[in-house]
Amino acid sequence: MSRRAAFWLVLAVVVAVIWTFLPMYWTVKYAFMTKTEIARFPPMLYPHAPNLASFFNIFGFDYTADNGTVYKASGQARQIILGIRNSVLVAVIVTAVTTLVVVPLAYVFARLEFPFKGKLLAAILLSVSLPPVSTLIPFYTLYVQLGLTGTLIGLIIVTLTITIPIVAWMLIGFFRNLPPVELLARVDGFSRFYVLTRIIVPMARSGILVAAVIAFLFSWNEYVYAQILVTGSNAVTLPAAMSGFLFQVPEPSQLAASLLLSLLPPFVIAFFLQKHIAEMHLA
Amino acid sequence: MARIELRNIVRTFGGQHAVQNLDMTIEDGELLVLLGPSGCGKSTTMNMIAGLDSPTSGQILFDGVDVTQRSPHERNIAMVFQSSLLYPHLSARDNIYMSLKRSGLSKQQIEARIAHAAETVDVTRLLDKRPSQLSGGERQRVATAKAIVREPAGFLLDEPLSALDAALRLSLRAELVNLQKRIRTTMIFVTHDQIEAMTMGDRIGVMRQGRLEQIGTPTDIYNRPETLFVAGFVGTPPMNFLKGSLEQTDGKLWLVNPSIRMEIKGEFASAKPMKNVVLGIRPHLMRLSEAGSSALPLTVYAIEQLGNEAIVICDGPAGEKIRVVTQAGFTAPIGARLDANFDSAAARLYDPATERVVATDGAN
Amino acid sequence: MARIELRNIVRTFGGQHAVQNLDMTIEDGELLVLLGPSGCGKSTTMNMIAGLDSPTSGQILFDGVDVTQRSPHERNIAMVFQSSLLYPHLSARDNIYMSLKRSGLSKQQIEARIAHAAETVDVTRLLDKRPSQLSGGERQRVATAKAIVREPAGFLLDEPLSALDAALRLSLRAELVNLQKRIRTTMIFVTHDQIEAMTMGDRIGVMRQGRLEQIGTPTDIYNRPETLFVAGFVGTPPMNFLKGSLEQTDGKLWLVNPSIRMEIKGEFASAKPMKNVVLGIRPHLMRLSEAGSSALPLTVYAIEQLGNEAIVICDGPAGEKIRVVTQAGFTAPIGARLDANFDSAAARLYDPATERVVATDGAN
Amino acid sequence: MAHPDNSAPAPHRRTEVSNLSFALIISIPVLVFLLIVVAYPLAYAFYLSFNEIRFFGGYSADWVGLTNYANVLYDPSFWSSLGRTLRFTVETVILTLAIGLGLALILKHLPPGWRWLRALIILPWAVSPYGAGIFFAYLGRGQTGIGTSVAAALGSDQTFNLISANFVMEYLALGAAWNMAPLVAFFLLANMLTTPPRLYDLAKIDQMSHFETFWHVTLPPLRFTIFVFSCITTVLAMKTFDYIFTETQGGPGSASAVLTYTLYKISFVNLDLGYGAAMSFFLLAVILGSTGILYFIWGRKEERQ
Amino acid sequence: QSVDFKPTSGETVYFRGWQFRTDVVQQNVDLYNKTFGGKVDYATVTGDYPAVMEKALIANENLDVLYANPSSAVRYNGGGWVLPASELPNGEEIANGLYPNIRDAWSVDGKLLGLSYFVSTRGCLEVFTKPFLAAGFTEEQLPTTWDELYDMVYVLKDKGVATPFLPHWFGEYFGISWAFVFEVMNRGGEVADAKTHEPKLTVDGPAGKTLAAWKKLWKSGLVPEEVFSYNEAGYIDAFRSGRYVFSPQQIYDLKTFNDKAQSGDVAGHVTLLSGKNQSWGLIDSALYVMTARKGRSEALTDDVKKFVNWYGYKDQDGKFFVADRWLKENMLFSGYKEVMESPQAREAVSTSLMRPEDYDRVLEVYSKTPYPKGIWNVVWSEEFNFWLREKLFAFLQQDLEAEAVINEANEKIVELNKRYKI
Ligand SMILES: Nc1ncnc2c1ncn2[C@@H]1O[C@H](COP(=O)(O)OP(=O)(O)OP(=O)(O)O)[C@@H](O)[C@H]1O
Ligand SMILES: Nc1ncnc2c1ncn2[C@@H]1O[C@H](COP(=O)(O)OP(=O)(O)OP(=O)(O)O)[C@@H](O)[C@H]1O
Ligand SMILES: [Mg+2]
Ligand SMILES: [Mg+2]
Repeated sequence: MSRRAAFWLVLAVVVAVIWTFLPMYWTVKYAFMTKTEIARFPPMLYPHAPNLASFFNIFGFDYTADNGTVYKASGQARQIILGIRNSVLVAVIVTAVTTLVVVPLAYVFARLEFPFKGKLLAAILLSVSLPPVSTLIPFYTLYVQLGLTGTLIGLIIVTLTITIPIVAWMLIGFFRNLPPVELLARVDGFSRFYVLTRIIVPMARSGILVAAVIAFLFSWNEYVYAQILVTGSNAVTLPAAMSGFLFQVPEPSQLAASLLLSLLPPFVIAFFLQKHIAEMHLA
Repeated sequence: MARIELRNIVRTFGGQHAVQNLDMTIEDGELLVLLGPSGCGKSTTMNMIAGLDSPTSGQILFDGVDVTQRSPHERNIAMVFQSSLLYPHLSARDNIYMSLKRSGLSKQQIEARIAHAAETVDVTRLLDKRPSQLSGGERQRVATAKAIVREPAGFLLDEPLSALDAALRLSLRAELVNLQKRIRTTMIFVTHDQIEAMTMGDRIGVMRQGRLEQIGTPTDIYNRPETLFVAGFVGTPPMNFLKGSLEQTDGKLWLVNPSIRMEIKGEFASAKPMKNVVLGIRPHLMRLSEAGSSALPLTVYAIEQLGNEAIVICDGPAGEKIRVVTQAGFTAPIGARLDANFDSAAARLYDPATERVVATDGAN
Repeated sequence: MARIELRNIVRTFGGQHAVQNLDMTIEDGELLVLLGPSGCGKSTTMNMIAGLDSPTSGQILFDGVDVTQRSPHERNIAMVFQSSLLYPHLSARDNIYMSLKRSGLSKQQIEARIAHAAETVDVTRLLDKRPSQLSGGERQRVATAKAIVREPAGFLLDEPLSALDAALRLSLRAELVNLQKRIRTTMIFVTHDQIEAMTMGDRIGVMRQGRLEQIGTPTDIYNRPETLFVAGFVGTPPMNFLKGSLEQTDGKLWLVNPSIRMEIKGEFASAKPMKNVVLGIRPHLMRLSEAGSSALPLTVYAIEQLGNEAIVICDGPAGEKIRVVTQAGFTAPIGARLDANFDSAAARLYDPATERVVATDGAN
Repeated sequence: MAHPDNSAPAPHRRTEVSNLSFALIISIPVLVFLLIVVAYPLAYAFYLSFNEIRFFGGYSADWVGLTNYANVLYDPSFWSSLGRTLRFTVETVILTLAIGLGLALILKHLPPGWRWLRALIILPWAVSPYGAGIFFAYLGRGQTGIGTSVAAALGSDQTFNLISANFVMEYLALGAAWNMAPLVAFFLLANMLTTPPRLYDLAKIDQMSHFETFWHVTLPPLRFTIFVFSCITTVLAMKTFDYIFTETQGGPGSASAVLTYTLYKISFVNLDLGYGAAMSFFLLAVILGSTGILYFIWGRKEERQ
Repeated sequence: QSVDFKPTSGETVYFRGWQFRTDVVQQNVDLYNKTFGGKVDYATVTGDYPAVMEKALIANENLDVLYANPSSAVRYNGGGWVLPASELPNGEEIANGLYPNIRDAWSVDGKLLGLSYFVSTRGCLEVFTKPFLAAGFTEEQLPTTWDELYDMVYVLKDKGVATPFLPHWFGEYFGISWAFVFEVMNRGGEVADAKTHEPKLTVDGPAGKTLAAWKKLWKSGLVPEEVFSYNEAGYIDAFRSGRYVFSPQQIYDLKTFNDKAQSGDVAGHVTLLSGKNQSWGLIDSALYVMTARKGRSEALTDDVKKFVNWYGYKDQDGKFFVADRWLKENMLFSGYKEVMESPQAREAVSTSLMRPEDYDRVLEVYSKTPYPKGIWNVVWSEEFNFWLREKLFAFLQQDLEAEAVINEANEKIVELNKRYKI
């Protein structure tokens, strides 16, 4: 790489990193600040005396600062802990199901020509398009009748209706770029199913992993339905539990702490994902 | 091990015919070479036989059974794609292995087969590389190994040797023929290499613009081309053509044009007189002599030295290019006048209107 | 229009040498043909000259200027890739147009050039198709058009004609040479086709396993191959080799082996006696006669009919394969005994230890 | 593309599972699932939209025909909300794609030792929309925001409020793009990595500039993905609710009251379910209409390739 | 004392609340369950609480007891989803224990909708005394009416205080619209008639004066536009930061502002304006509401009543266990006279103030706080509230005529009355 190119790349990376982290940092720093510091004007660029009070509080522990001030445990702790468990459950199940369902679906739409393709695709698109606000109440009524409110299974079902179409749309684009190895595979005597599972899937592994992560994040972050369907139940998810720090009695520091917490699993996943993306270079 | 029949196959792409009314039978165990100019529909035909593409109309039969609707894997075909298509994410070995995955062979057998196929095409030391790390010729050889490792009902090889040097080509050619004869498998082989076509094929099918022009043994195709196109296409350098008319005098048939008048002997002696006719004669059947004699007067345009022989390219009397093969080292100044002689018994006559060979009384 | 010098170029891939100590100069305006077996490093060399790949060590000079570190941009090279690489989303026309984008020509000029280039390679009616809609040969021709539409400092053509039929090949070959001579551009041309190499190249460079074996005019390469490899690689069918020892008697030099004893005449008559030697003789310089005479005794193994000639493949006295070119239609039963004669003045002697030609007193 | 019979439909069916049946086997269960979960509420909403629903003083549903739909058209708050929705959507789509593409290019060019940065860049996508709303609310407000903080660091005592009625939609769009762009970037990156590297060689031989290389080599294989994401981002932007809800609550004033927000008010605050349902069908129509338009002027072109 | 708290149905009582000191609530519930073998299931509902609860009610979800602001409670009642507290066996006694103005606020058609959770004054005028004193004023000079307040704001401005006043103009549903309502009422006006719900805003009355004062304030540039986009957290933080001198805030937030751990600069320096000459703010309260869930067994309904009685009124010892605790720990005032007027109350509250003497001022403000019954004890209250919110923003941002706004507000009320047949 030439010196000039390297300079521009470094500059671009710096800008990208600032762009990525500044908005998060601005709130997440509150996790380490007291209410007083948060309220200080002009706002502080960084916590001058960082403390971990909020992290203790959201898990239900009091925290005594060096100066003796006691930060009381949050009453939301139970919800947060439940929320973490439920969010992990929902996200894992949704991710698994979405990936299983969507990979063949996307493959079919990306690589095969068949009648009604456009129409079927449109039907899927239609379900992506529905704004939750418009069907929330009927939806809720349906769920009450089926006894699905306040249950994880109910939340999983509704989350699938979000992830499946979106991830499908994304994967279609990905599959279209693969080289035409089906020709080869079919001459090698493999059935369509085999071609899909043993040839396309390994080739598209990275794309599929990305898709899985997307499904994970969509369900991990789902909030609108969660707040309607599972708040106030044992099936509460982390986003719903967290929002308690936002409404009614505001706790910016605890909100920031739990937001930071909610970022950790995606962070871990993203970290492992990027290795797979790098692997794609070989193809 | 199948007799492959194509019945009136048509394949159009957006209205344009890539293959037109193709009727062709490849006998069980036969090696058919498909020859034809670029874009004439060879690969399209292969794809349809393999079941990768469906004819717009027409039928494909394997051993008399209509397989037009059947999937590739029901046809049991091994194929080398023109583009040496390989799985990009697999090593050469695994690429070859994919062909055997469904074979039901034991692991050892498979390994032995792969080793043998790799040996045959000389890629043993490349087996662990991925396609992107192979040279063009190496990729082609791996693709070939992938095909020959199987024992299919039919081999379809679409220019499998085009990126190889002469020596390797020679040996692979022999290997392929040997293999085909040994396991008596039907094979269709696309090539643009005349020598390959002549030496390998039990029969040669010459295609042009989606149609089959002529199908026959190499000798037939070379010595008795039925259309002007085949005559001009097969043979390096190609056949020379002279225009003229056929006149009958003294019960003899004469080719007449402003600069020549020669008696037609042999096969065509019994043809009918006609106004326009084209006489074709192979360059190596012509002999050069100094200018001044009675034969075809030529002007030297260029001389190609091929090492073992030389090709003298001349302007004919009517401006047509006439090539004559002569011994290596032959020289003559550009623009020199020469004369050429040939035995009309070795020549062929074509009707320029139909582009087909002129009818004779004798069986043709 | 550049003199291209390669100085001690090395290129390794993961420890393996693809190109080794390559030293080569292509003169300004010269047409160099690169010949060599599959995987010998031709494409790698081309890539490095174009600047697409960097040598592991060594220098590349254009007109004496070191361009090793320069980008392809700055080298002004037109190239046809072995895989007929084209932009998949662009029509043939736009693919060709991309080459001229930076030329600063007016729109009309560009159009005229494209039209002319397309005409030259006969793809005019395909200009609106995309690469995926073209046949293999058509793609290759578009890739060629894309190169010749420019007037670069150098042309690098990596097997640009490999997927074409003989006739088209013939005409394109002529067009390319014509173009190169007309605009006097340096051109490097990779081919595995002997005829192409012989007829087109001002000089031929023969590569083997990443090294340059010999570089010289076609006649030199054909008639005076300096290594066993070149001798065996160039020429179809390849040179025949006889093993033996060189003995000196009566001031004359003899090749001796159990079945033959012949006097060495010509160039090699002044060589030193040596224990092991290989004599090479081209198949078309041998003549067959009935068995019984004094010359080389052979057994017929196979006969290849090529239309204009026949190749008789025989087993030699020591089991080596000996090929003899004879007239078309020659027949003999397989296993028949034949004898072959040749003029030893036309033969070459090689030292099997060094694989190089045997030194003589005369200039070699 | 992939299959030789792409440009012309295969005239015959195969005995093996045909393309169609294979496609149906795979997609029908999914479609049925979606149908049940999505269609029932949709149908119910459709029914509601022709009624006037009352909860107070006892539940009642009076059939009013198309009145609700007609009323929507006469409702100025519908039109102003729609305007904001469109503004937000267009801006979000453009910003998301542009930033996503930019990030993808950066990620692609990272030298091997720096690849871990990819894991960082995707992080904004890990933030839920409502989280993003919180982030950008704190970031933008004069009281707590970056503008004021930086100004103070530079010695000014001015406050800088980024959530102003004048450009709140732009600010929201920026935040939405921040949230969404990494995903786009990753998909584009995945696509870029499947482009044959040799094409870049070809571009070099053609002496293309960086931009031309980008345009002719990098971009074409991305175009379908970009199209897909234009659709997805359009849909998501039009559906956005929680993000705006946490960031501005439709404010300042009603400067960011997009259609979903207005719908929320009608259905959840006013409990005017019939009217809300009718208006939501307008929103649905707008969403489908705009993706439809995208498809017809753009997507079809991409699909043909 | 004859109340029996022991549940008999064996079924679960579902109790849902919003997120405020949920730990305390949980402890209380646990205590009840332990003491009486109850099966009360408590959980917090986060997010847009009234909307979420309304949906649960519409769908007839498992929900027995919930929190509600009076305006929501009135709506729930309008939907027929509420079991009024009057129907408790000791309903009358409970009603009589409340301050009359509060009982009035929580009743519809003579029915008491729920039991006291908390009562507070929102919009009580609080002052950060430091800058005020620094500007050369004494505490005696603190304004006592809205007009005086505005005058003081401009004086402070002239003295170089950049942001003397943080108006109650933030973006929540209890933000700017409430500000208007309480200012009108503090100035002696009324938005709508308490009985007939007829509109009563006048251009030359309190409403006109309020809007005129607002416009002047907005145009003076003393109020940063960002206030419009605050949620409650932002609003509290803004005052807590010490940027502002005056601001209408929750009365119980006096505790927050004077708490060193929560509010650095302002802690110990925040007091409230006296309510001698007028009231400040309005009643912001919440009740425990029982639902009239369909299909619930008689026995369970009884259990619900028993639990609510214990939780929202007196325990087995006749003590206001929950209410006392709220008051002591969080300065949440109660609607029950007995709770508020106890010495423990004074003691508890005084510690949370700038100085103990402020307690009298608190009680003074508290007892006078008005309640906009005309627009809140009516099912369209939230709808009007949202409309008003947007209209007021528009009034400031788009510089609308005060007269037009007042007329439109009146028309809106008339229209809503008509639509809901009131
Ligand atoms: N990227 C790579 N990684 C590893 N090995 C490579 C790579 N590219 C080329 N090689 C090896 O380098 C050698 C030379 O390759 P090159 O492509 O130059 O051959 P070539 O002479 O062009 O052959 P062909 O006539 O078959 O195209 C081959 O053995 C090949 O396997
Ligand atoms: N997918 C397609 N869409 C449109 N035209 C096509 C398509 N595939 C092939 N063609 C056209 O059909 C004709 C026959 O193509 P085919 O590939 O069979 O030629 P070929 O005989 O194999 O030629 P070559 O020797 O150059 O490979 C060509 O003119 C080509 O342009
Ligand atoms: Mg082809
Ligand atoms: Mg090569």
